[in-house]
Amino acid sequence: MTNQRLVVSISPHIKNGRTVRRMIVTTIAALMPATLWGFYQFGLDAVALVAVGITAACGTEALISRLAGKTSSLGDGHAVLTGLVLALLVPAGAPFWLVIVGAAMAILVGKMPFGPLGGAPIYPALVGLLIVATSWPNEIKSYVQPTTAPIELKAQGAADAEFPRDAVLIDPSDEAEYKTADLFLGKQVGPIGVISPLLLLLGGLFLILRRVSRWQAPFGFLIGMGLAAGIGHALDPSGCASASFHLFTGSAMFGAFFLCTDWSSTPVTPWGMFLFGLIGGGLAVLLRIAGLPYGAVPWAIVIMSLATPIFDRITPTPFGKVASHA
Amino acid sequence: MRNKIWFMAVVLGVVAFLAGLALSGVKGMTTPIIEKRILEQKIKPSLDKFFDGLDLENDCIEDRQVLDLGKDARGRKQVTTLFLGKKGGKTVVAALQTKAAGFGGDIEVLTAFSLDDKKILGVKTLSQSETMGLGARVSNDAEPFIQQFGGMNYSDGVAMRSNGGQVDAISGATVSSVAFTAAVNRATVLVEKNVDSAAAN
Amino acid sequence: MKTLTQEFTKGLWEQIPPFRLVLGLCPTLAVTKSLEGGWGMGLATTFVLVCSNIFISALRNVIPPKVRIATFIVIIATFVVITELVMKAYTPMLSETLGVFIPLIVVNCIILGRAEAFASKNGVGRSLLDGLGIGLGFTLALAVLGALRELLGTGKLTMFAQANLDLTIIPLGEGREFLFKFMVDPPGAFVCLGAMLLLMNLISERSARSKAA
Amino acid sequence: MDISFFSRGIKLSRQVTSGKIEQIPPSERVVLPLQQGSGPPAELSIEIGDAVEVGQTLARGASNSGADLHASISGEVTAIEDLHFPNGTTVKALVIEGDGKDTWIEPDRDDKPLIASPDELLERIRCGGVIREGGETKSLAQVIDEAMSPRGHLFSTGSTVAKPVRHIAVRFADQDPHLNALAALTATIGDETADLDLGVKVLAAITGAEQIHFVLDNKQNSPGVDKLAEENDYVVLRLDAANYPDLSSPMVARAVSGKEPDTAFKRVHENGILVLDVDTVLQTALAVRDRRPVVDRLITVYGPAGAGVFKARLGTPLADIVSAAGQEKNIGKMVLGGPMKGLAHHTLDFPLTKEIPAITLFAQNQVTLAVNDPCVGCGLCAMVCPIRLTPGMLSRYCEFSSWDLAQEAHLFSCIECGCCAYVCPAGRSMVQFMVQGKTELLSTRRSES
Repeated sequence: MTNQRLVVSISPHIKNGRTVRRMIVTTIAALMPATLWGFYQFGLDAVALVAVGITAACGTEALISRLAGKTSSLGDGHAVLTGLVLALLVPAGAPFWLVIVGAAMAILVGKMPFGPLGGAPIYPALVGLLIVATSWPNEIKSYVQPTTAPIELKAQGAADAEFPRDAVLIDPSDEAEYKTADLFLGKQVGPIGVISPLLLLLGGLFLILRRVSRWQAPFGFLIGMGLAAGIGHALDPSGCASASFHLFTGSAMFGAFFLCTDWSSTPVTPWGMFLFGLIGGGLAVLLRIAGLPYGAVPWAIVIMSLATPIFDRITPTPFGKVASHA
Repeated sequence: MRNKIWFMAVVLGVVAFLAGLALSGVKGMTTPIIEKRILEQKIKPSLDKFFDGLDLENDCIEDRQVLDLGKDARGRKQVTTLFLGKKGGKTVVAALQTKAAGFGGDIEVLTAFSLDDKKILGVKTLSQSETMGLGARVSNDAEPFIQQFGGMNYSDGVAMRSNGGQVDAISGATVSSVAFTAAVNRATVLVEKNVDSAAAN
Repeated sequence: MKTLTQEFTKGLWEQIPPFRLVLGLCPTLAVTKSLEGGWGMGLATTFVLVCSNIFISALRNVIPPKVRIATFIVIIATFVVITELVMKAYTPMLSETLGVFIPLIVVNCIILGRAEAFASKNGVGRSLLDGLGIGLGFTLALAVLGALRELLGTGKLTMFAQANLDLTIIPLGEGREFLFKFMVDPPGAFVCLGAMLLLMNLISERSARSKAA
Repeated sequence: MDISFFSRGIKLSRQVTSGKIEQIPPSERVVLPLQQGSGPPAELSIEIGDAVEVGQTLARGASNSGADLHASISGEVTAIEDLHFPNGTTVKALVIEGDGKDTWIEPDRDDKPLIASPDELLERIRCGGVIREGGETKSLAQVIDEAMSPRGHLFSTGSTVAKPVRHIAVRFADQDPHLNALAALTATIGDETADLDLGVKVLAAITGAEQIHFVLDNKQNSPGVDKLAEENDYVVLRLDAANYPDLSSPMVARAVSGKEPDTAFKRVHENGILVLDVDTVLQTALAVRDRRPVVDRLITVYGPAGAGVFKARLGTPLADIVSAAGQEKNIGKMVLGGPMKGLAHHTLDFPLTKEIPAITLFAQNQVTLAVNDPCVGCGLCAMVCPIRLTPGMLSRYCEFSSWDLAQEAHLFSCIECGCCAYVCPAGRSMVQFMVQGKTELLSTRRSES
């Protein structure tokens, strides 16, 4: 027994069993309620789009891994998540090719050039989304009437000027026609996966409770949006919708809980995360008021992502150091 | 010798002199060609469009007049070209090039006027260097912003709606819109001031 | 000492400016929205490069070292302005496509780089070949990049708009236009340039490996 | 959940102690390395072939504060051999072949140690071979010396003015909640608090500390210790050992002084706060009163078959201890120390030294190898780091040799507790990167100066 060679490895010798794959699977699970709600509201078209998005993302990743001669990283599920998030941010009436190009671009331009998981400076799905949204501004607005939305969707195309923003009907004049409760419960028009603030909030809280994401960025984002919209509404009620309207429409909740909490493209320090969210939320409201062609929240988060290295410098004062020294 | 100051000055001076010589030669050769091209390829199609169906008696490109606008803030001479269209011996339409500083540089506009009813017939962006997708939309003739000038009464000049006028800006490109409108407004002023005297000639 | 042929051919592959020297990126990114823009810019640059190389190498023994950069810039700027005027007069559409990037050739680091690194140290013949090779390499690279972006972005290839030589490569039927705007947008330029660099590196890696084997 | 929203560090499952300490009989052959903790090795004071008794001094501590080394069994010194330590160094070690008699040298007992001068007491601690346990292993005399006269460090810019030792904190539970040697020892103390009382008073006399703190786990039931504290006006602190690393020296120091000590270069004890294990305090009492040197060690054996606490002579082969604990079957990996901070060693053929607080065993199917995937940037490490660093960033700086950036990001404050690596989903060997970075920086700085 004395000659037996034992395994030597480094401390700590126990781990909590958390793996990248498991965390991604948890994220996908947290997205499921909102996804299913989207399926219920938009029917088989939505199911097909999501399936196409996931397939395209996985296919592209497999292809590139193969061409680059690397072992495939499909197993960690990140390609599935990317395809899913991309499809959820696209309206149900969008053509298949749009989602395919978006998913392929997300992997091709947003993820793979930056090496292994964790290198991407911008959330890959957002890269794909914004590429297709700027390339085909009309197709990306192919909104579909959901099953349970209380009022009818205006004729598509004709109402293009009414659809200029992140959410359909962010135009403050339309606010009166909706009840805030309806918006919160998911009876609204929008991309497949983002129309139910309630389910997204629950999914996001689940992720936070599972310690997959931190609370600072999402709540910072919501606070930032609420503050910016509240101030804007108080100053000019006809130019800016109320805070609750901004928070419960479009991809606000989705952005807060699933985009602001991405790993590589967002800060990791507590104050860094909070400020990232706070400023990002304010920026999103500004972009909505300014009438960005599509996707105020995604754009705001992309812009903030580029500043992530700066936010990462806001580190807490280490143990036992004098604050001014840090 | 090569390190003497006077030698450096001489070499640099000679090179610069030769360069200037070459440039003035080329400039003299190309200027008429360039002017002709701009008239034929940029102004003529626009004027043809604006004055379409008016059966003008004269060729307004041939009968163009150069207006001296005095000197600008930096003392440079400013000129513009006035195109007049006649019918029955009377000047009925005019067109004028003007420019104003936009977001990325000067925006150069051609504005056509109907003198009888004091209406703008149309505007055309001749050159601009505004932001792609925002201010650069002024060079798109189908843009609502450009379209709205057609038929506008110019007797009181034109101004942005925010300044109490009648022009709606391009959303997201206020600076470009203001500059464009300013250029058009300048044209209206110049036309008011110069056209009668020109017609008398 | 390289042979004269090598002075010419090095610019076409082993020192092809944007991909190998990674110089002149500003025009590379800005004007390669179309094939026409690519080759137009490339040829304009080539003209300036060849002319300035000839003059600088001819004057290399006269120009005092302390004012050489100033002299180079005067010579280069002269040719740039000549190019600009001539293009405005004879190829107006191309000149409009390229816009401000023609005068910006003055500050293209390829030109000053070749003047400083090559023309001011070599004879007229060699400098001419060097300028021609590098310039044509630049043209080639820009044309390839422009063709790639235009094809992916719009499905067309504008050979020479003034002579109506456009080709529609990806037809989608009447009234429908292929447009992938991202590719002709500035970010698309970065992605395509990155893809080209990747391709170049892959090819030279392969060839180096096969040479070694 | 092992990560809390409200506190840093991680939650580990706590081992329930039986409160029993099993004595392992002296073995026939012991190996005693001359190196004990950091610092130069001790200087040999006997010759090969000499007969020795238990407690006889074999080597004198190097410099004037290193601990002495004593024979742990009686017999004959037969050889000096090379011993390979798990950290990669090779050290000379004495081999004693036992005669089975276990005869002790006659101690020079002093029943009134407290009247001796502090210098004399410190010398007795040094001669007794007492080692400060818990944390970086060092001679206790040296630790006290450093605490009372802090020295500037290669990288330090702060002042090195001597801070008097104000607090002594005695830890009654292990830092790593998997281990339970100290808890078991505390349970056996019961009402026999005379040694503890003496040890504390000796240390207070040497250092002039103003306040003594007893730091216990909040699940520990120790009426004797409580009573002693009450009689002497000591402060009793109860912390949650399950919240790792709340019982580590910096955290204890914060708890007792209300101020965070500077952890850079591991010099918590130079902040005027001395954190010591109860075991060390008891050894101090024996060393100054009975003049009984340290010849054995309390050790937790933690493995697939459960946990147990043993007392064994120094130099006993670990294989003997493992079989005494009934854990000799199906061993895939052995760690010297607790699972969070211990060093793995490739063979059981290694003697028990003063540096080994525990043996952690893993069955073959429990052995997992480091994955060391690239950082995904999830930020969990920054969430758990008790020192409030961003270990993900630091480990990347170290991985890509950006030493200066690492130093700017307070690399030297890292206490190597392993929380970051414990939660890392990419399986990165965070602590390794930190240690490598520190080594690299120190060696370049040394070669420069």
